[in-house]
Amino acid sequence: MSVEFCGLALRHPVINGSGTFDAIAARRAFGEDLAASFPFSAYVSKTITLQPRDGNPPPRLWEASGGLINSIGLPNKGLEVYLREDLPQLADLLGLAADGAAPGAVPLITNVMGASAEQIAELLGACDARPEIAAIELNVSCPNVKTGLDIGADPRQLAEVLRAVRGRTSKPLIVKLTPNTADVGACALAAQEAGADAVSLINTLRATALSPDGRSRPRRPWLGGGTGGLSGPAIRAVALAQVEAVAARVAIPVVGMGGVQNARHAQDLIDVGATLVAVGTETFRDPGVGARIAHELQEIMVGR
Amino acid sequence: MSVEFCGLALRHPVINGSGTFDAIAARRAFGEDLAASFPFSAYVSKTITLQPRDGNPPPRLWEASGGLINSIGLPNKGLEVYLREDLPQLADLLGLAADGAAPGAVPLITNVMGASAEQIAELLGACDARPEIAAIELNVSCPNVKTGLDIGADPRQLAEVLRAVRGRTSKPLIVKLTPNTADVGACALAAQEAGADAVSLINTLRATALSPDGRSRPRRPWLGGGTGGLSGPAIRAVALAQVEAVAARVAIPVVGMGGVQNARHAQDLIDVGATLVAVGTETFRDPGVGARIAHELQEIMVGR
Amino acid sequence: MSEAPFARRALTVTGMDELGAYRLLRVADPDGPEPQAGQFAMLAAAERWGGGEEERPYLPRAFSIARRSDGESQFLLEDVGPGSRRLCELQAGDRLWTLGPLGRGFVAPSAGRRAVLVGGGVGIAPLAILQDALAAAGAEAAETTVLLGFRDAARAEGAALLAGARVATDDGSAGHHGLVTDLLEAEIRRDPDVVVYACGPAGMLEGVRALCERADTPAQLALEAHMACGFGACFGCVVPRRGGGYLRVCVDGPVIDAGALERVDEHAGAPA
Amino acid sequence: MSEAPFARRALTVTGMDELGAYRLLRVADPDGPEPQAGQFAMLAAAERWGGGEEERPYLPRAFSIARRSDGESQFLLEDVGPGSRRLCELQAGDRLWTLGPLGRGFVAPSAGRRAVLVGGGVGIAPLAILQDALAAAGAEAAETTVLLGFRDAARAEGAALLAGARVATDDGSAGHHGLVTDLLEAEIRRDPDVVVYACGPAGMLEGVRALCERADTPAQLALEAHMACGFGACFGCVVPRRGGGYLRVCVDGPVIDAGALERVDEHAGAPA
Ligand SMILES: Cc1cc2nc3c(=O)[nH]c(=O)nc-3n(C[C@H](O)[C@H](O)[C@H](O)COP(=O)(O)OP(=O)(O)OC[C@H]3O[C@@H](n4cnc5c(N)ncnc54)[C@H](O)[C@@H]3O)c2cc1C
Ligand SMILES: Cc1cc2nc3c(=O)[nH]c(=O)nc-3n(C[C@H](O)[C@H](O)[C@H](O)COP(=O)(O)OP(=O)(O)OC[C@H]3O[C@@H](n4cnc5c(N)ncnc54)[C@H](O)[C@@H]3O)c2cc1C
Ligand SMILES: Cc1cc2nc3c(=O)[nH]c(=O)nc-3n(C[C@H](O)[C@H](O)[C@H](O)COP(=O)(O)O)c2cc1C
Ligand SMILES: Cc1cc2nc3c(=O)[nH]c(=O)nc-3n(C[C@H](O)[C@H](O)[C@H](O)COP(=O)(O)O)c2cc1C
Ligand code: FES
Ligand code: FES
Repeated sequence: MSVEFCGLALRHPVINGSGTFDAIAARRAFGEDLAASFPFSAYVSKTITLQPRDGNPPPRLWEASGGLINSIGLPNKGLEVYLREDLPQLADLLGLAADGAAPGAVPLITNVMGASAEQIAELLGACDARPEIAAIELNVSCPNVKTGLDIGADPRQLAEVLRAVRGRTSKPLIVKLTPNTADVGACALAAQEAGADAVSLINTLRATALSPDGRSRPRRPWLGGGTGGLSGPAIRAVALAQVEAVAARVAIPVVGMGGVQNARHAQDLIDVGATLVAVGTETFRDPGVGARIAHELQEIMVGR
Repeated sequence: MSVEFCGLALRHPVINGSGTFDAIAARRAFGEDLAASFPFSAYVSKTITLQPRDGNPPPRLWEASGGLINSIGLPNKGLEVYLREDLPQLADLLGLAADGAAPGAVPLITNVMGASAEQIAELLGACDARPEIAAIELNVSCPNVKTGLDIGADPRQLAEVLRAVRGRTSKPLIVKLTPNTADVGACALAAQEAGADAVSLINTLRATALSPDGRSRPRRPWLGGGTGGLSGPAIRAVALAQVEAVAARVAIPVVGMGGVQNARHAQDLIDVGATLVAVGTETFRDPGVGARIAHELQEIMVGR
Repeated sequence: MSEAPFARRALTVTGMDELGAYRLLRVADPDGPEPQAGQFAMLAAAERWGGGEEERPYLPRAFSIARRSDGESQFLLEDVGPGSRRLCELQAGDRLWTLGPLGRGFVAPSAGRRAVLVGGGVGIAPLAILQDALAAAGAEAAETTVLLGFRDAARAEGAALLAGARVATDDGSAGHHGLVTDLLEAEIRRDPDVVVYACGPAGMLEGVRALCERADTPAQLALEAHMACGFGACFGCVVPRRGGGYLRVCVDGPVIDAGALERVDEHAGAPA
Repeated sequence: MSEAPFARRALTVTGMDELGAYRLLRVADPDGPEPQAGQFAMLAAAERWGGGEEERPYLPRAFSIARRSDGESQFLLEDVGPGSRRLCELQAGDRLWTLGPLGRGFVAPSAGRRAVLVGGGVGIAPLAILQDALAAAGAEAAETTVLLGFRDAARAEGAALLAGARVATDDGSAGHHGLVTDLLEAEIRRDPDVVVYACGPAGMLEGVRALCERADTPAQLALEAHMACGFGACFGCVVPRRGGGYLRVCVDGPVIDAGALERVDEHAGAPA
C-alpha cells in the first residue's frame, strides 16, 4: 500500500485536506492517542498567509443538503508565527527529526496562499528554508486582488504566477487548483508546464445560504463572510469528474479529494487517476476516518 | 402573485427547467388532468437543435448523494420536426390560439442550442417566425466545437456570439448561462450587454460516476455519455450563490433554478434577486410539485 | 392505457407478505384508476426515503403492478438496493408515495392465438395481473401457458403468484434444471401459434426475443430501465430501437413489441 | 481537561427520561474517560442520521455532558432542530456515535470563594455535573447557589436536574417572574465574593457577563456555537475575543473566562 509521491515514501495513499485537520489542536483534544495512530500518511497544514488573518465573523458554518458550507476565511497566525511556533510542535507530533529526516515519521506538507506573485514567492522562499517541511501546497483558490477571480481560474494567469515563483523552492510544489473554473484540465496542464510537481483538487465550490428566519424581509445571508464553500458528499460527483479530467491531461501526480467518506469513494478517485486521496469534511464526523479508509483501501487492493 | 417577465404576464413565478418536463409525453401519461391544472406559469421546451439527435447511449442516469447525474445528451427531433409536429400539439395543450394570443393560456418558451453562431442564428430565425412561441431560451452550455469548452463559459466569446445572432428575433431572448465557469456574473453581464432580455441559471454541474461493480479493474464510467450533469438538492447552495452573483450584476430579469424542492427554496432564489424560479429534478419525484410550490409561495408572500 | 392522476398520491400500506425470497406489498388505492396489465407505478416511502448510504434512495422507483383487486394494488419486491430494501421494510399503516398507473401495458392476443407467459425472477410480477386479465377476458386457464425461471428454490416460491406455472431454476433446486427459455423453446416447437408475453432479466429477455424472432412468433417484452421520472420527462430510461434511435421505456413501454428491438440492452432487464 | 479517544465510538443508549419539556438521554460508557464538568461530546445517532428535510442532520451535534455516574453519561436534550429531534427519539438499545469528552471545562473556585451557578433553559446541563463535582470536592450544598431561568413552567421542570435550585420564568408560571439575571444581581449584591458559572442563551450570558464585569466578579461562561467537528479542526465555532480575533469554542472553550470576551456573540448561546 506504500505510495511514492513526489519523492516521498508514504505509508498509504490517504492524507488530510488542508484546513480540515489542526494537528496541534487535535493533540490537545486527543492527547498521545493521536501521535500513536496518526491517521494520515502525510499531514497538510491549514493555509498559511504572509500576514496573520482573523478569518470571517461568525456564523461560519451552514449545513446544506449533503454537505457543509464554510465561510472560515482562512484564519491563521501568519507565516512568521507559523514557522516559529507551529513548526516545532508539528515536528514533535509528526516524529520529524530536526533536519527533517523522517524515518517512520509523517511528512509535513505546508499549504500557503498569496494574493500576488510577490507574496507567493516570499512564502515559498521561507518554507524552502525549513527542513521540517517536506513539500509545499500552493492554494490558488485565493481571489486575485485585481480581478476578484481566483488566481488559479485562468490557465494563462496561473502559469505566469507559477513561473514567477517556481524558482524559490526546490521542495516538491503541489498546486491546489480551484474548482470554480471553466476548464480545470487546462489549469492543471498550465500548472504542470509551469513547473508544478503535483496538483491537488477539488477545493470547495462557491455556495451560499440565507438566514433561516423566513418571515423577515429582506433576508440576510447566513454566513458572516457572505458566501462560502461547499464540501462533503454533495460535491463528490463533481470532484470525481474534475479529478478524471485533470488526470487525463497531466503526467504529474494528482491528489484527489471532495466528499470522500469511505474507501470506495477513495477508490473511485484512484481509479480515475489520483495518486493520493485527501479526506476533509468527513474527518469532522469522525476524526479516525482517515485510518479506516486507508485500512479498507488496502483490503480492496488485495482483493482485486 | 402574477409576475411580469419580459412582457409576458405570468400567473405565478414558477416554471419548469428545460429538459425536465415533456408536456406532450406527460399528456399521454396523465391525460386531460394535465391541461386542466398545468403546474407551470410558462412552459419551457427541451433543448432543440438544428439536426435531430438520438442522445447518449444508456445508462443515462446515476443517483448521487443528494442529487441526480444525467447524461441524456440532448435527444430531440430537430428544429424542423419540432416546429411541424410538436408546436401544434403544444399550442393545443397550452391553450394557445393560432396567432399565439394566449388569454388564460400558458406561454411557450422554446429552448434552443447551436454549436456556432450560424447555427444559433438559424434556430432563432425559425422560432421568430412562429407565433406560438412567446420567448426563446438559448442554452449556451453546449461545448464549443473548437475549444471543447461551453460556448457560454467565456464572457467575451458569449457576447460575440450573442451580438451576431441577436438581430434574428424580436421575441424575448433568455440566455441560459453555464455554471461551469469562473465568473458567472461576468457572463451574465456580457449577455445583458449583447442584448439578452433575461438570463437563466443554473444548468447542471459537470459530474461523473463509475460503474458500481468495484472488483473489476479497470472500472468504467457508468454513464453512456462518459460524464454527465449534476442536478437536484446537492447543487442548491451553489445555485443560490450563482443566482445571487448574477442578480447583483445585471438589470435584466433572472430565472433562478437548481435543486428547488419546495417554496422556501424558491423563496431563497427570489430573495437573492430571481424574478422567476424553475423546477427541474424535483418534478421527477412529483410531477405536481410546481403547482404546490406556486401555491405555497403565495402563502409566504401574503404572510410577509 | 390507463392514465394516472397528475401528482403523486400518498397511499396507505395494507400489508406485506412473504413469498419465498420476495415480498408482496399491498396498498389501498380505492380511488385510483384501474391499471392495464403491464403498467407500473413510481413508488417511494413517505418516511425515511433517503438517509441511507450516499443519501440514497432519492428518486422514486418503478414497480410493476402485480395484481389489482378490490381497490388494492399489489407489488412484488426483491431487495436489490436501497430503494427496494426500504420498500420491503414497509408495514401496514405506513404511507407510500405512488404515481401511476404509468406506461403502456400488454396488448391482448389476437384471435386464435394462445398466450404464453414467460417470467424470470421478480419479472414475473406483471404476468400475474396479465394472467388475471386474460382470465377475465375469457381465456381458459388451460389455454394459457406460464413458464417461470428463477435462480433457486427460494425464489421459485414466487411462482405461487401465478396459477399453473411450470418452473425452471438455474441450480436445479426446483423444477427444470436450466433456463426458462429451454421450456419456451419446447413450447413453441410444440405449438408455434402463440403470443409470448415476457418479463425478466435482460439476458432472459434477449433469449426470448431471439428465439421468437427465429420462430417468427410475436412477443411482447416488458422491459426495465433505471428511471428518474416514469412519465417521459427525463429521457433517462431509453433502450435502443431497431433501426436506430431510442425508445423511452416509461412512455413507449414498458411493454414493447419484440420486433421494435434489435436486441435487449444489458440495462433493460429485471433482477434475475 | 480529559482527553478523548481518537475516533468516534458507538455507545449504547440505556434510557431516555422525560424532564418537563426536556429529555434526559442516558448512555453506557463504562470504558470512556471521566469527563471534567463543562466538557461536551459530539453526538450522532448511528441509524437514521440524515434523510430528513434537506438531508439534515449531517454533522454530529455538540451536547454538554450533564452528569456522569457509574460508567453512564447523561445528556439533557431540547428538541430545537433535526439533530436534537432525532436524538430525542432514541430508545434504550439504540446506538449512538460519540466523540468526547471534548473541550475545556469549568475551573474550581479559588479558595474562599463560593460558586454561584446560573443556568438558562437547556443550558443548565453542564451545571448539574459541576454541582456534582463541587460536592465531591467538599463544597457544602449550602455554599453553592443555583439560579435557573426558564421560559415557562414546563421547561422549569428541568430544574430538578440540580439540587436546591431557585427558579425564574419569563412568564411567571413558576418561581420568580422575570429573568434569572435579576436573581443573580440580588445574589451578588448580597455577597460579591463568589465565582459565577453560567450557561444559557446568548442574551442571558451577555447579561451575566455585563453584570459580573460591573461587579468585578469572576465569571466562567459555557458558550455554544454551531460546530462541525468539536476538536479544533474546522475553525467554524468561533466567538469574538476581547481585544480582537476569535476563540474556538470547542478547544478554547466551551467554558471561557468572561474577561476574555468583549460581549457574548448572538450565536454563542443555548436555546432559551
Ligand atoms: C417498468 C419497471 C417495472 C419494474 N418492476 C419491478 C418489480 O415489479 N419488482 C421489482 O423488484 N423491481 C422492479 N423493477 C426494478 C426496480 O425499479 C429497480 O430494481 C430499482 O432500481 C430498485 O431500486 P434500488 O434502490 O433497490 O436499487 P438500485 O440502487 O437502483 O440498484 C439496482 C442497480 O442499479 C445500479 N446502481 C447502483 N448504484 C447506482 C446509482 N447510484 N445510481 C444508479 N444506478 C445505480 C446497479 O446496476 C444496481 O445493481 C422495475 C423497473 C421498471 C423500470
Ligand atoms: C458546547 C456545546 C454544548 C451544548 N450543549 C447542549 C445541551 O446540553 N443540550 C442541548 O439541547 N443543546 C446543547 N447544545 C446546542 C446544540 O448543539 C444545538 O442546538 C444543535 O445545533 C442542535 O441541532 P439541531 O439539528 O437540533 O438544530 P439546528 O438545525 O442546528 O438548529 C438550531 C439553529 O441552527 C440554525 N440553523 C438552521 N438551519 C441551519 C443550517 N442549515 N445550518 C446551520 N444552522 C442552521 C438556526 O439558528 C437554528 O435555530 C450545545 C452546543 C454546544 C456548542
Ligand atoms: C472548514 C473547511 C476549511 C477549509 N480550509 C481550507 C484551507 O485553509 N486551505 C485549502 O486549501 N483548503 C481548505 N478547505 C478545502 C478542503 O481542503 C477540501 O479541498 C474540500 O473541503 C473538499 O474536500 P471534502 O469534501 O472532503 O471536505 C477547507 C474545507 C473546509 C470544509
Ligand atoms: C434529465 C435532465 C435533462 C435536462 N435537459 C436540459 C436541456 O435539454 N436543456 C437545458 O437547458 N437544461 C437541461 N437540464 C437542466 C435543467 O433545466 C436545470 O437547469 C437543472 O437541472 C437544475 O435544476 P434542478 O436542480 O431543479 O433540476 C436538464 C436537467 C436534467 C436533470
Ligand atoms: S423515466 Fe424519465 S423519461 Fe422515462
Ligand atoms: S467545531 Fe470545529 S473548530 Fe470548533
